[in-house]
Amino acid sequence: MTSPQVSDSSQVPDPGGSLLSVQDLHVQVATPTGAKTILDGLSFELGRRETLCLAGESGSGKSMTALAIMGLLPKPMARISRGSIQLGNLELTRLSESQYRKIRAARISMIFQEPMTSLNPISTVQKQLCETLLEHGQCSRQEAPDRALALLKDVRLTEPEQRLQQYPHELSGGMRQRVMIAMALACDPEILIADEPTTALDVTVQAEILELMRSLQKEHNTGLLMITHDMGVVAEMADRVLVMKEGQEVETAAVRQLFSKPVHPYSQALLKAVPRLGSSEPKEPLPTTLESVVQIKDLKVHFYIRGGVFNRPVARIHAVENVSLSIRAGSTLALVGESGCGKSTIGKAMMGLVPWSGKIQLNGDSIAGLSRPQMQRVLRNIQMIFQDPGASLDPRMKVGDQVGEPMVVHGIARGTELKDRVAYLFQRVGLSRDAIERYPHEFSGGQRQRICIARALSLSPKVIIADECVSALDVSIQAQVLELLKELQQEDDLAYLFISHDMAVIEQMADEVAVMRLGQIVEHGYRDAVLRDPRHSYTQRLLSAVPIPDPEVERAQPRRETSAEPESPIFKLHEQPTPLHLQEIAPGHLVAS
Amino acid sequence: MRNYVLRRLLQSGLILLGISLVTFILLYLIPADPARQIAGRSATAETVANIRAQLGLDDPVMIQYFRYLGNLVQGDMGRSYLQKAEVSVLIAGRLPASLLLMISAIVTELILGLTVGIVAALRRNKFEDQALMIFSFVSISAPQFVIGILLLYFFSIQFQWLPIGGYGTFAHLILPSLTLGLLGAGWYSRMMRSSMIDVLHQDFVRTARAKGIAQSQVIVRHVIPNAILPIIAMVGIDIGLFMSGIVVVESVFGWPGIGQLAWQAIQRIDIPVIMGVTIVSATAIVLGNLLADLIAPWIDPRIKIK
Amino acid sequence: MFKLFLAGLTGLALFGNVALAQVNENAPQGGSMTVTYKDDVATLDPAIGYDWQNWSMIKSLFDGLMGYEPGSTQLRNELSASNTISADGMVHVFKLKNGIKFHNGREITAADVKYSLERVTNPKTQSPGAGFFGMIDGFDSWNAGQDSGLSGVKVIDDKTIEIRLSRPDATFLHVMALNFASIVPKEAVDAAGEDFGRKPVGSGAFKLAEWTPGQRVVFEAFDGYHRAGVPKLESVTFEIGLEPMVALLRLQQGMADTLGDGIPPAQFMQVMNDPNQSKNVIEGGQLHTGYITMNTRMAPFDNVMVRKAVNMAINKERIVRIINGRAVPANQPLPPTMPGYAKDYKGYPFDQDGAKKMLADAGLANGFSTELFVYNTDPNPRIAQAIQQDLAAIGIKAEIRNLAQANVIAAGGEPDQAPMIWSGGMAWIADFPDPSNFYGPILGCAGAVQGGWNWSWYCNEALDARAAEADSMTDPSKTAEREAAWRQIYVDIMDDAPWVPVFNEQRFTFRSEKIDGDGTLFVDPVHIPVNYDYIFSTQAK
Amino acid sequence: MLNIFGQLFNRPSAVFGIAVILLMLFAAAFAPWLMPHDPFEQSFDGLTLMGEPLPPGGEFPLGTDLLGRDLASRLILGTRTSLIIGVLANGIAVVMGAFVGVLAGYFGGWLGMVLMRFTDLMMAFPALLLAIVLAAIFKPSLLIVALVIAMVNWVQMARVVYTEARSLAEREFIQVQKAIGSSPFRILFRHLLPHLLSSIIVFGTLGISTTVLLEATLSFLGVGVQPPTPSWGNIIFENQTYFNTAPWLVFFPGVAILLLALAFNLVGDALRDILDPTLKGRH
Repeated sequence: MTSPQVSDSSQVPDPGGSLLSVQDLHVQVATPTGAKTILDGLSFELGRRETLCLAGESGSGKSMTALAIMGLLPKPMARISRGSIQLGNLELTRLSESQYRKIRAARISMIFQEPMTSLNPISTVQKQLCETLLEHGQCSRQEAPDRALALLKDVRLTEPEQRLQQYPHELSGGMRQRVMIAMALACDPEILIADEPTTALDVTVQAEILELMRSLQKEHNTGLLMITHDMGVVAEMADRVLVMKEGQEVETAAVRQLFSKPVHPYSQALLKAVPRLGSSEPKEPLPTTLESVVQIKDLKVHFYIRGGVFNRPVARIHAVENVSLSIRAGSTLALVGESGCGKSTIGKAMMGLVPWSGKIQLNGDSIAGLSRPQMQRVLRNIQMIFQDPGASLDPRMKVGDQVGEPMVVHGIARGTELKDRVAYLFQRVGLSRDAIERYPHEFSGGQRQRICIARALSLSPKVIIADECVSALDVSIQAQVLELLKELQQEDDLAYLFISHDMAVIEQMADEVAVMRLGQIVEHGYRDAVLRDPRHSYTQRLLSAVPIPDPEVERAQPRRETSAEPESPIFKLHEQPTPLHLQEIAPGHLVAS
Repeated sequence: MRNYVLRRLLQSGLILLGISLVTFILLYLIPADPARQIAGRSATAETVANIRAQLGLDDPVMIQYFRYLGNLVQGDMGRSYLQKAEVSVLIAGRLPASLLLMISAIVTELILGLTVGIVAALRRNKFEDQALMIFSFVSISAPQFVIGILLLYFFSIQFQWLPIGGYGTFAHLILPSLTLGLLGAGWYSRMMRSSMIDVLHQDFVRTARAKGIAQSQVIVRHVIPNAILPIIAMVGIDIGLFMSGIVVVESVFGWPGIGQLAWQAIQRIDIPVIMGVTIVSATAIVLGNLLADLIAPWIDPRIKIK
Repeated sequence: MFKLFLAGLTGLALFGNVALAQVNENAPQGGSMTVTYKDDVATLDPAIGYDWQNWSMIKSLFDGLMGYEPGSTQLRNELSASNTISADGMVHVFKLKNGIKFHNGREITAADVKYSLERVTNPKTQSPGAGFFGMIDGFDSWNAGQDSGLSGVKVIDDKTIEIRLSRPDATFLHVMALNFASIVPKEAVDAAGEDFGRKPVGSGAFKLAEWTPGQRVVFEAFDGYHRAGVPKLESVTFEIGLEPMVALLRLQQGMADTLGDGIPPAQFMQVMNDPNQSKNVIEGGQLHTGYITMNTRMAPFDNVMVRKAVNMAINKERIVRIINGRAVPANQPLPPTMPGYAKDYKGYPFDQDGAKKMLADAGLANGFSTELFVYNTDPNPRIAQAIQQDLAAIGIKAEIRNLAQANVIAAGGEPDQAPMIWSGGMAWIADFPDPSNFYGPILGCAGAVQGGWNWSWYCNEALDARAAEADSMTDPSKTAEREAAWRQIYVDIMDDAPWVPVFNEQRFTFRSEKIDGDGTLFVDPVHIPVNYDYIFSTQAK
Repeated sequence: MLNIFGQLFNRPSAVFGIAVILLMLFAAAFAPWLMPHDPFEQSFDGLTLMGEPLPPGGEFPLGTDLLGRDLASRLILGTRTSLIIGVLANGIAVVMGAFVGVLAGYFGGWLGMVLMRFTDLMMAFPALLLAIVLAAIFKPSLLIVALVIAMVNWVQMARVVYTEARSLAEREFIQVQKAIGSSPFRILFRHLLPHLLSSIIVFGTLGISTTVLLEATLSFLGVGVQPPTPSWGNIIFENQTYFNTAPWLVFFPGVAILLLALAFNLVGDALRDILDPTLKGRH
């Protein structure tokens, strides 16, 4: 058992006094094998205008803490078994449900991680906002729509009048999170709990939302309890940090102190694992003599939107437009860009999973126009690892069979040979032999990704496409998986197409970087050239939006976009996107003009 | 939207065309000469031949089919061989009863199924839940015919609470619509229960509770409207299922609908009536499906019609 | 010159059972009755209607030249005041009554008679009854669509019509009493077109007041009816769509007065065991025979021994018991109430051992397999199973083919499809009370053709000739002789055993106490089932 | 496999279902030894003198039918037909429907369009008509009934499977299979079908009771088993009008059908939960 390392709290500014006080909180959940304690003696205080971050990896009990404070623990499985939660002088743990209702939203509000699923999909924004206002008697039924509009303006949502009448699915992720914030602040609560509020968002949007929360906190004097696994976000937002592990407090400290001098070994390990943009050693550009295993020229992937009486195409999505890339043997090309920019589509095109045009050469052989059986040959040399290891494994098949499956499909091995090879692959990705006979759900996320990697390796490919392969993992696991990928690259001379939105991860992995936006490449070059000397405004914006896991670094305020909605890659049939021309501004560094 | 409707109507039209063709050919294959049936037992061979010629039964089947289609598009479904009356009149006379029965069966199955499902979901794993789920299993498993007869036996004959059959008042409607709706009610109660349980676990329900809304209000305002969606989407498809059930139910309860008309026509192989009922019921089914797809985006804004 | 003589009405009585119904001429007029039916009324066009349900309805809506005494099989003049037959039996002259009117108020003339007869025999009308008029001169060419009318029918003057036959036919007057021979007004037929069956206009005791398809048909008394004091009832309502069981309950609750479909078999015993109810049950004979046909052209039924063996194998008593005794066992084609019935004929005994022996003699000691076709509505499949068990007892393994009516009829009309058919549900009910009516289509050579109704495919040319001869005895004085001729024909047919006559159905009707009238009116052998014209309401004053 | 049975036996409802199914299989297999009377014998003592059937009790434990045959024996023998139809014919329909649905759902495109439009067509198609035509053309047999039922019942299954297969086809682990280079055959049978199994089971068991009665309707129209061969459906059908005066003739076979369907539904429901780990503890 680790005992919490309490740092000297005299350094913590506490201007407003304590709003919320959690003492010795224990939460138990019922499991088939008996009660399990998931919060074990947690204590903290939250002051007025203070931001306290609960940091920790998945399963550490962060969200449970938030739900316990809100009185929203899933009943009847979970319950507070001991401890107190005091809001001012009010003991929350003893409140009846109806008393609690008066507290929620009025005095403590909460916003959740998934803005998509946290709003009622079949209710308009206005209805959902008004519901909160009316429930707590903030205004009359007639005034409610105006108040709702005012709230939307407060959270700086574009075209607020129109937004009121829209449904959640018609809004982008960032807009939805703004609506959530508006809803949470509707009754001007004393405390706002934000549970991973930006995890599901693109990095530029994340920056905007964090900025919004900061400024609203200032305006409303709210105490902010922020739950996040992202140390970058912690560094940017927190006044104080409480590091949690397995339901216990590991360390509580002022943010600067924690980042500069973490006391507890767990905090140290956690911080060490965090990828930091700009922290890598400079890399030499790849030797130009290195031969390309993949060459892509003028790749286009278009999807059609159909409609009309005869379901003919009426519009075209230019998912990928005139992309030319090459990957050299044993090197890593990173594709970066925000969601929907077409980076994954390139990977899928290479695998023959989407129809494409242009030219793709693998080992000098063109794979254009190959039928599925012909593609099979190609697929021996190119494999893919997907973002979500949980989703990319068949939940009803033993993982050993799944790892061996490509070899069966390609007729490489069978019988005992197959078994030996699978065992070898498991060993290579650092999994024990007894894992072979188990099912995916019996593994953690990191282990699952290892299984996926083992599967991708089973054909001994030359190229692996890694599509956001560590995004869903906790930082410590992420670091391990990245390390594994690097090792494998060195051993097998693998080429990676590394697709990610995370600049810090890309910096760790890439030899070359290509930045994509709306289906086109806007900047392309050696890693250090692109990341340290970004020339295109979009690249610059992406980089500046990345939260830096260092509270000492004051990040430049992100420029607020005039329209929150990015341009769209959808064009009418007779229209074309404006092609970007890449200019070589330095050897190997191409920038769209 | 307009294009979508047009496209779907076009597809529906093709489906109906297919059904009419297959039905027509099947009827042609039945070895029961309509002319002989019309002519009666005192007729001479000449009379029969004469009638055949008049009805155009000597023509190749495709010619007969196109002639039928040609008349059909002008709203003429022909005349019953045995009743001589226009098929459209016969059907029009019986359609309202069938529609009434079908609508009240849909209402019955929704009210019953949804209520049971909601209560079971809210009292999950408690006694009420288990009792209600046994009810739903039994109503799914019990054959309609038997349900109908048992309902009649108990409610009409033993207790004499309800009329024993026939048509006209609300009391007449209760048992037939219950019989027709019970299967769906059992099915929907299970769907609604699991749908409710799914929705209860969703984030927006937590959001609603975080707003300080009472649990009962959360259920009414957020959970039920969302949980109902997949069920509403299925109601249109029910019409197809009802079409087969309606034959059974109408005959048990003496309900003067097209089910009985169809049954009589099939028994006597009255070809124009069979054709007519087939086309009308097929149209109802196809339109029901279309309607379900059109209603879906209206109640669930996430569904987009292209 | 024809030697004319008046055909006295009593002279037309063809058989002994002449006890006329005790029609209460003085019964008060007024009141109403409700009749229940399961199926919708098909049509009320007298040229088309030919089923159980509409036969009696049409009888009340329409009249022909001839009719029957209420509740009996005794012919009488209906719209005709008198009729005469030429000595050779070839020319009939009818005088219309004076002042008789259609429901639309127009007086009926001889031209209407001609029109009506030509309409029913017109191939365009597609009447199932056209064939009955085959004896009228000019029928063949007109019915084949070649003539401009029935040449044998001539309008002499407004009130007189002459009908010339192409062959003497003793049944002619019965034919003129058929629904098909009803007199209809041309203008109404023209106006309604093919929907005349939905908008019937006749000259019967009732006229159509309302028709709601699938729900009800209402008749109301026709003021201008040619018989004074008839009908007794103000209106008759036919409730449609009521299952027999529902109908019975309604009747028990006083919501109906009689059951069009009869007492449901399932409730029959319940009713009969309750003295309060059984006193309102009326039983009557019917001109009906239920029989098994054996296809004489298919082996082994081409062997008369086999057919006789089958005749001996069937336990008719038990079959009657299965249908709760609602029939009497039969041993010959004609029902007992039909003139020409051979009272003394013993038929084939029920003797399964004898039957087995006979099969053995026929070289089928080990029996054989065959198929028994049956119409699929209760109780026919049950009866078929009883037959099946009896056949099994003598080694015949009969597979049952349970089919829709039309399918059975179609199979019977093919020479090589149905070895055996149980006729139940499609069985012969006489169109008119004359022995000849059981012969032609179902036992004569004329019916033994593809699509015909002679499902045993029995064709005996000698018998055909004798039948023709019997039918040409039109002289009323030869009635007894003609009857004897027919009697012998049927007995001789049984020697060839193309059928197993199984039973003659008895009709049971249940009436409420609100209506009354002689019992025969409720089981009228020609008005099948009910003669609405003379039934009266006990509540009328 | 053993594991699945082990889990089934932990659920009282499934145990009940399995017991009923086993009992019925037993009755079907050993019918000749179980029947108290000859099921075809129109016993003289089986009817009253007025031809009424006998109520349950005495020599005939469940009473007699309208021909004086022992109802209990007929029910026991009828188990065979009803099981064959309810389980086998329905099973064929389930397999057909699943196959069509999975093909249409996985491949989509024009193949999916054609298959699903064909499904729509079949959905609106009058099955009874088909029965009459077949009755007139073929000799009646259980096989034809099974075929007709299969042709009618697959439609619902196809729709359900189609919808699910479509969403499954979009799932990442299926995409992974394509990336590996697996053949469509392999993807369909090794990866899609196991996921569809629970829905297939639930919807498959749902059709049993209607199917057993559909057999009676079809037989009535002359397609299927002909009298005197008993099936639960035709016992009800033959005697339906007597439900008031001889309720046992409808009640016992009705209960038999109900039990059969209930048993399969309960087992199916339990299997669904067992086969799908994500449902554990939620339903």
